[in-house]
Amino acid sequence: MNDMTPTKLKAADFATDQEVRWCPGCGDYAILKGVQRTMAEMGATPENTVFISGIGCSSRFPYYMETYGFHTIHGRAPAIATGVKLANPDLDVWIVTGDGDGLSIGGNHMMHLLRRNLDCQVLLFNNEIYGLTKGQYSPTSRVGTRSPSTPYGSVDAPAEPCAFALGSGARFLARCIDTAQKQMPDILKRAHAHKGASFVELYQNCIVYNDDVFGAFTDKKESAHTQIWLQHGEPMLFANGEKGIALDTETLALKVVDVKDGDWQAAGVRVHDERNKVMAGLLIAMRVPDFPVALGVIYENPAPSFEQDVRTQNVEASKGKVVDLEALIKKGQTWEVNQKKLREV
Amino acid sequence: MNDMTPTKLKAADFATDQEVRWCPGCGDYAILKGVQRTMAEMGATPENTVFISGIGCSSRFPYYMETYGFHTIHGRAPAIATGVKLANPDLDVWIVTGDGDGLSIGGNHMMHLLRRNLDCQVLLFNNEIYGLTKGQYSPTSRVGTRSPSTPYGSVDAPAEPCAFALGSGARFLARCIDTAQKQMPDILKRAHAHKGASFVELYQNCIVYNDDVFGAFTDKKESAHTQIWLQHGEPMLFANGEKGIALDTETLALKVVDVKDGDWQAAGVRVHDERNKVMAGLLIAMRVPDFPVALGVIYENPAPSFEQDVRTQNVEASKGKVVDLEALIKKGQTWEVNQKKLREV
Amino acid sequence: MATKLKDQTAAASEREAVTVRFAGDSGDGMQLTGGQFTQSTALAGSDLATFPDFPAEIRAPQGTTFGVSAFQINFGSEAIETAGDAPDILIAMNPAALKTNLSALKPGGLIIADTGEFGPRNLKKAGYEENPLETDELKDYQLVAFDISAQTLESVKEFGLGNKEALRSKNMWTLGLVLWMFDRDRQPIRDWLHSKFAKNLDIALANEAALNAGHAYGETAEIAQGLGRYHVGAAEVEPGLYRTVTGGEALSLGLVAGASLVDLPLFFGSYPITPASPLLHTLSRLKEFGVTTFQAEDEIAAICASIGASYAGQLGVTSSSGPGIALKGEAMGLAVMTELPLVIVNSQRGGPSTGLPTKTEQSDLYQALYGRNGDAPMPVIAARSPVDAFDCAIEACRIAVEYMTPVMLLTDGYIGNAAEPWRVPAIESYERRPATHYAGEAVSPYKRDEKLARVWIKPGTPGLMHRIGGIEKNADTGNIDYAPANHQKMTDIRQAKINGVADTIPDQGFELGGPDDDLVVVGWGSTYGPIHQAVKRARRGGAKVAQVHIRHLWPMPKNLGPLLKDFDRILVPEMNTGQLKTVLRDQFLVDAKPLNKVSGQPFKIAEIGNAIEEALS
Amino acid sequence: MATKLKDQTAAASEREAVTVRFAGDSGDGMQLTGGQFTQSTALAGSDLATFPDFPAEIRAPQGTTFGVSAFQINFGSEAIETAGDAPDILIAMNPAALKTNLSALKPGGLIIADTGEFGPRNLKKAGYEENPLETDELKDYQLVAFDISAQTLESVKEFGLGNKEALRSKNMWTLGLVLWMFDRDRQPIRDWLHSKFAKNLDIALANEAALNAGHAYGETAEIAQGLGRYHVGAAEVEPGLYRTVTGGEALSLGLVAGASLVDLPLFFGSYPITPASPLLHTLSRLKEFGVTTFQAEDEIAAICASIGASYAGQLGVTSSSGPGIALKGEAMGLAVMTELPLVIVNSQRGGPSTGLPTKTEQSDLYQALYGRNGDAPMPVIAARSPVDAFDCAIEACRIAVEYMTPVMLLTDGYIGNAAEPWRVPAIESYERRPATHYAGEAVSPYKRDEKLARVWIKPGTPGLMHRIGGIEKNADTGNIDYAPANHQKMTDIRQAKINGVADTIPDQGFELGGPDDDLVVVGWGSTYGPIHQAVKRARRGGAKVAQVHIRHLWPMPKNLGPLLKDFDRILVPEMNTGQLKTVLRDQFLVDAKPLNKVSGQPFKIAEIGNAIEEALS
Ligand SMILES: Cc1ncc(C[n+]2csc(CCOP(=O)(O)OP(=O)(O)O)c2C)c(N)n1
Ligand SMILES: Cc1ncc(C[n+]2csc(CCOP(=O)(O)OP(=O)(O)O)c2C)c(N)n1
Ligand code: SF4
Ligand code: SF4
Ligand SMILES: [Mg+2]
Ligand SMILES: [Mg+2]
Repeated sequence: MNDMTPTKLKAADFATDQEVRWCPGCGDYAILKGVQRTMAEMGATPENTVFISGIGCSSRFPYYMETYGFHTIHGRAPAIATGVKLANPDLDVWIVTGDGDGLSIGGNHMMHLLRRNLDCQVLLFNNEIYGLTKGQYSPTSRVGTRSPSTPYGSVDAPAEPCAFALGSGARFLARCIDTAQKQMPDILKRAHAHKGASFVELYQNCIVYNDDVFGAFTDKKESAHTQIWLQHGEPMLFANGEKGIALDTETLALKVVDVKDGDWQAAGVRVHDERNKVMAGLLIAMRVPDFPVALGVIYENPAPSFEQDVRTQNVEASKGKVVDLEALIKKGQTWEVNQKKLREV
Repeated sequence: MNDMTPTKLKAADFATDQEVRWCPGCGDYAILKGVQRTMAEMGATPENTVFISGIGCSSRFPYYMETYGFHTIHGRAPAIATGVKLANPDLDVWIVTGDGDGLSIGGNHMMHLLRRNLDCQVLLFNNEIYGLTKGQYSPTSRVGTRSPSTPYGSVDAPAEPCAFALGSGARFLARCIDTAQKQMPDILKRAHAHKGASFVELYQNCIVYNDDVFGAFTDKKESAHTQIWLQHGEPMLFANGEKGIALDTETLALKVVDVKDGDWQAAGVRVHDERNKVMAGLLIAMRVPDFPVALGVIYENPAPSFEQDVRTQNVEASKGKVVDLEALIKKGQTWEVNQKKLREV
Repeated sequence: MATKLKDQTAAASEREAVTVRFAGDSGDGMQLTGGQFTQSTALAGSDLATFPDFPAEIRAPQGTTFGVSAFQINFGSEAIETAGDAPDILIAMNPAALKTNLSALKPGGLIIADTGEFGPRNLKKAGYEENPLETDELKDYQLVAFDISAQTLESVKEFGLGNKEALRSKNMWTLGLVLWMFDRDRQPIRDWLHSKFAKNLDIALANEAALNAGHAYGETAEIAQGLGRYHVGAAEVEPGLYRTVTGGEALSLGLVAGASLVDLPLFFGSYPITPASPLLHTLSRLKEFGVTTFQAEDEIAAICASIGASYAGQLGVTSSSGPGIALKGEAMGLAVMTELPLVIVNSQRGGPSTGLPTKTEQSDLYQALYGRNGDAPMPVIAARSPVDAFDCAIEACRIAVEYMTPVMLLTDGYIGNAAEPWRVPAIESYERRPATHYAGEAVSPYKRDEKLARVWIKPGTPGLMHRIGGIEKNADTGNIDYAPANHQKMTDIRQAKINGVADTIPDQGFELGGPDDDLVVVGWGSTYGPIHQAVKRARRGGAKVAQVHIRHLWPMPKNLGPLLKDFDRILVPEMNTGQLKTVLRDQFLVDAKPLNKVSGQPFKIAEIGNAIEEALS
Repeated sequence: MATKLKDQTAAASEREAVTVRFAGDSGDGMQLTGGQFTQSTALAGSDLATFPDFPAEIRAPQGTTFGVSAFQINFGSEAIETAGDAPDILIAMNPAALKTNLSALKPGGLIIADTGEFGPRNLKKAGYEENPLETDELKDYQLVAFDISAQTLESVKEFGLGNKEALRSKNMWTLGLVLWMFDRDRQPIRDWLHSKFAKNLDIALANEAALNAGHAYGETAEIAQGLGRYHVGAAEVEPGLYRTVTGGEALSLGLVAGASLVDLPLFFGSYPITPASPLLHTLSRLKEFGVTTFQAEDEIAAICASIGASYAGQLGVTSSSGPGIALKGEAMGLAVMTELPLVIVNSQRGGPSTGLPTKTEQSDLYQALYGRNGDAPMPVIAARSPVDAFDCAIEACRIAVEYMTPVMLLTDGYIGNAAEPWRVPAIESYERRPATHYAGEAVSPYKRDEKLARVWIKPGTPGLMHRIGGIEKNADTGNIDYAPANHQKMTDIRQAKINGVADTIPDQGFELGGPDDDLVVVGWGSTYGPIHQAVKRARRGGAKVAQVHIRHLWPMPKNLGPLLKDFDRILVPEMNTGQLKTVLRDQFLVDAKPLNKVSGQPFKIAEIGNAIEEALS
């Protein structure tokens, strides 16, 4: 007998037959794996899923996903995605971009996508470098970054992707690390579940041009002290519960406090509230060594999504109107000419 | 005897002979007046002052300033200004832009200018509309704005210019109203004094396409209750001192409190601290009727400016190097050919 | 009442065609007046063409020369195709309007001036030292000058409006007078006033009163001596239902019709820019026709969103003017490479750079044909007139979908704003060619049909997942492929596909004349009107001159080369420095001679006429 | 040791020219090896040309065909102008390198293969079912296959490196062998190794040991039988000091020299893109020459910042490749309109869209000449070779400043990466023409000199405050002016100014042949080499064929029209679908016939040779 029940897809079913063309050891591999796993776990439908990217190493991503994919031009993925989603809101749209693609040439589209709140997931692979063009510094590179275009070190202050997103009006912010395979699927599922634009910054190691730039907090040995994985409604604890994040309510600055015997309340550790935008802004700014780096879902505050509002308005505005092309072109003051007269030439 | 002492310039000396071509009653006139007055009061040198604008009604501004002026292309004034300032850091660069010019097409350049911290003043004339192109809604237009391109009302959430600037890394934020001639010169002088990029949002009335859109807080009769003019180090009071801004330290939300007998401390009113970025973020978001609108200098936190760092690096990197073009082109492995041989053709 | 009236009969004189120019301050409502007069002219059965000519400023200061807004209409009993070289009648609502428009007036033409506005302040603002109505500066014209302002105030007195408010009806007073001059029915205007001011009856009535008063003023022969009355007969035209349309309206309707004929929802992504914005405005009101409009953050986002919509299965259309089209260049390349349907509308304006935003020009042909990196062929078609924009839009949609390609549709500021009567076509007279989204067996995304168009697979279609992008793809599999032979093959295919569009376009015909003439005048776009009139006149004068007007600028009709090679003399009038000329010489090696005008103004018939004469001498 | 060695003498054979192709995995250091061999060849006095051909991927997975990196060098005792049609010798470091490069090899050519890499895994990755070294697949070639990997490991044993580390020296071993084949001095390479690995003596020594071992392997005749030894004489060249340069280097140096000759600080605003980025990299190291580099947020910002710098009195230069140049179009119009000096460098690559980023093409000529809105004329010049890029850069700077105009300078991926010997010129042999910033009496910003260049007034200059912008300006006052006559006048001036550049450029000459020949081959840019060689060969064979190569593509040399009109047959080889052809036909009405190749690869001499033969038959 023919078994017609759809079999659940595995991570491997989301891989294409294309040879993956990143440098051996590139963090992109891990993210690809994490995304494919997430797809399988979510039970994503390949044909309803579209990956849209710009240009960059990271933007090669769609070629490796057995879904629909569009590898567009540098920086423009958010704009293309907006058209895709407006044309077909049923599609599940994922944008893959880099720190150069999404924040340098594409910063404007990013801001407007976030502001408009298009329902999609933005995965920004931040390796603090231009990988594809061979290692120039990027808008997220730290001051002093030596690169082919800044042989004496970069001087300009870097952009902070999540702060930029927040200022642009983003309503879902999360962070993850390429190698954090355990946490990644949950974060991506949360991003996917969020209606509206979800902005996910993925710290991604470029082994060739910027190796270990996130070492200060990605090093597994130190991670208990350098990473804090936020959970909504849970106290913001790290270092195996021995430290926590508190707030100085006078200066409105965060501080790390020691937690004795698990009594985080006494230490003044705050509970993570995803809805709190002010806290989100503060958490984003935490930097090693003074603080752990904030990871996980930092902020969520849903609102109606752009394509939904557009669709609704289209429907509302059309209500009760006759769709008659013939009548449309005859609109306005018209007159009839009856007798046949030939125009002279 | 010939009097050679330079006479102090008057506001009128900063006006060109060009007829001003804004609609009668446009808020741009007031801003022009305010800027010209500021110039005179600051003792600005016309030849060292450059006004650079994009395209829009507001961007006509340079034509009316008897200084150097460059009316460029839509959205690109920040990029042009960056070149001007890098080429000649001694020039005093003012950027004039609109909500469309500076935040729609030009949002990316704006973010990078702010992030890099180029020493210049950005005057963003926010009229929440595209004036020059006859009234389409802009990225700052509120939801529901009916305009020629949104006959059924706009659906997308507006950008908040100051929040965007803050998220982009701005280190000086101020707000003013076109008609606030009393406060404008001081605010502009503060912007000018700030080393680095100063972002000044000017609420500007477009009498033709968006008349009175800021009426809720610009109406003079209500202004005591709808405006709060911030002063560093002063308690945040308004309504003639009968109300103030306090902070709920649990939710981190601002609230309006009543001040009895001038005892603002008792009411929990906070003192305005320009250095506090978190407070800046909160103040920016205040909206009538629940809050007064925050005006004046909201945030300042100086850091070395981009063009200065670039210049310094140029000088440092050049130190001790021989500037010999001949030697430069002869660099690397060379060899000498002695006998004259003719190449065949 | 002013001086210098020449004795003249007030009886209606028969005219084949008349050109009237309304000119006043931006605030004087000249565009409205012109529009209503146009409507009235159309209803009277004359053929007509209009030329709205307004200032770059939104509202320039009152009384200034740069704040003058003008509206010209040419109408007649013969076929009218231009707004007229020189007005017969100039209505000057203030000194600035007189100053800026006088030079255009026909020698001996009639000036109607409102003395009420010729006070010292306004004279000064317009740069007059003396009042020209009182010197002999206007001695070569007929001048009828009287206090229209006062007349208007008088006529609306009973409504108790403020002075400023009352003077708003000046334009209706003037319109009333002009309607009298041409013996027109006032009723349609009255109806329009009442519908426009439905919520404000007083204003409607005041305007009506002013209209009637102006008309009555004309009838009072004593006062109106010097004002001629004209009779312009109905034009001889095809029977049918008519309306007036501007190019902007016709283009919008054409896009809606074009999308409907290929059976696709229309996605319109745009960013406002003069003179392209009206398309966005019109289409955003037509949601019930399956139209989604998207005002993007810039032109790049606008075209990209449209590409995205096409990728998702709709018909993406984007629209801008020169500077915005320049920004879209890179993304057009993406559409070429990914072979997605897309229509790009360019409403040309004066360039380069910001140039002259409110003036007309056709200087973006180079950009349309050649303005992309790499070998990126793209069909280009151009509308010749407001009415023609409708058919061109339909044609652009057809080609885009049938060949899976971006198509550039050129129009210009003149066509966009100008109005002419339109015999409304029957939609069923257009062929329906519904697009198909492939949903069959697994297939390469670069599988092509006999026209070399690749399959259009919509995301969402089960079993056909695939990846496209701007990097060169293997001709067979659609996977990334940098191999030399493959790139050559794909380049050849892209070129062959676009060249193949010529298979489905009509042969080039002659508008006037034929192969036996001595000279052919070749044009494209909005020069059609003046060229047609000039050639017609020259032919009447016995000249052996033909006219060819090209809609399909790329690829060109297959017979165009042979057709042109028959001529020794080829004249190419263009509102640019000679861009079509380049294409013709390149493609057909014919000695096409340019006739260029780059002043932001349409050609005058006489300018082309003179060039014809010269070419034939 | 593998099979199929043919008996052959190991004595050095004299060759006029030899082409060697090093091919291996991206990680195998082929570009470095090629570069050092180039240096050695230059020092030996041969003329040479190179063609680095690397993958689009940063580091493709080891062993794959798309991860193959190749470096080709052609050198000889006669003038060498191409990297050679087909290699005489192919060094294949792994199966993928053999697979992808074999078809290019000359019939009977020599293959040197590292058997150590021909294991089952690598064979599979390259798509070989059987080991080609062991079948008769290579029977038409000479094959020398042995375990270079093992030999290398052996040679560096004493340094105690890890296996992976040790194998890194494979390329030096191979280089040693090739140096032996051509009887080259190893000392310069040793010096280079020690300076490169100054901080890591062990690595330097290991590499040196591998180099020596490879050389010694050659000398061991027994083992190296089948390996020919070649002697390639020194080329006959002008006396002088020589170095090798790539086009990228020469262009950077030329910009520095160009700015210096006009006495201006250089401002370089750019955004990284392949293959344009090396300019940014090189210039950012030359700060002591008054160079400011600015990596902008995108190409639009890059050109705008450069325009800003020019406005402020420096020499603004911006640089990109096709897609980035497309984005700059609007801002170029601004530079045209405001008449500011600016150099725009386009390092062309395969298009359209993202296309083939690492491959070469010359398909952006249309874009350079025509890719802007409005009538926006701009000088365009193109470099023909790596060395020529130096002079072209100087020329671009001169024109920009002398005529107050943006200038487009075209180069391409091939020129940028290829190297050739350069007789280093004396800077004083170039004319200095210092720019002047006007600082005199009050003056209109549109006051022009006899060349129609407007005054350049730097902000900061007292008493000369003025406003410029992208809107049309009055020809006399510089104030905004939309008047028709003024726009016509300014359009005419802009055109006349750029046409006038032709007054200061040299007449077009013949590279080979002259007016009496039957055919002229006309080229531009990097096709110079293959065209020159092909024409030379054809002439040797008695063909009456001349060569013309155009540097100044706009405006063109004044005598070019008459020169071309002398010919009945004109052949235009281009790495595009026929873009220069369009210009020649348009401008001169000559029947220029295109010869097009759009494969991402330079022309082969033979391809042009065949076309010449055909054209003459
Ligand atoms: C218009 C345009 N400009 C520039 C480029 C060159 N380019 C390709 S990717 C890239 C930056 C890549 O950086 P990022 O987005 O951080 O991606 P990564 O490679 O680091 O993943 C650049 C500058 C291009 N392809 N197109
Ligand atoms: C590339 C380009 N796109 C579009 C335009 C048309 N345009 C000119 S100004 C403007 C928006 C103006 O809005 P804003 O910046 O808010 O200025 P305002 O007129 O309101 O002062 C637009 C869309 C243009 N000139 N150039
Ligand atoms: S260059 Fe960096 S980011 Fe790009 S593939 Fe290689 S390791 Fe990854
Ligand atoms: S349109 Fe609005 S913003 Fe523009 S000049 Fe008029 S009133 Fe001012
Ligand atoms: Mg990156
Ligand atoms: Mg605005």
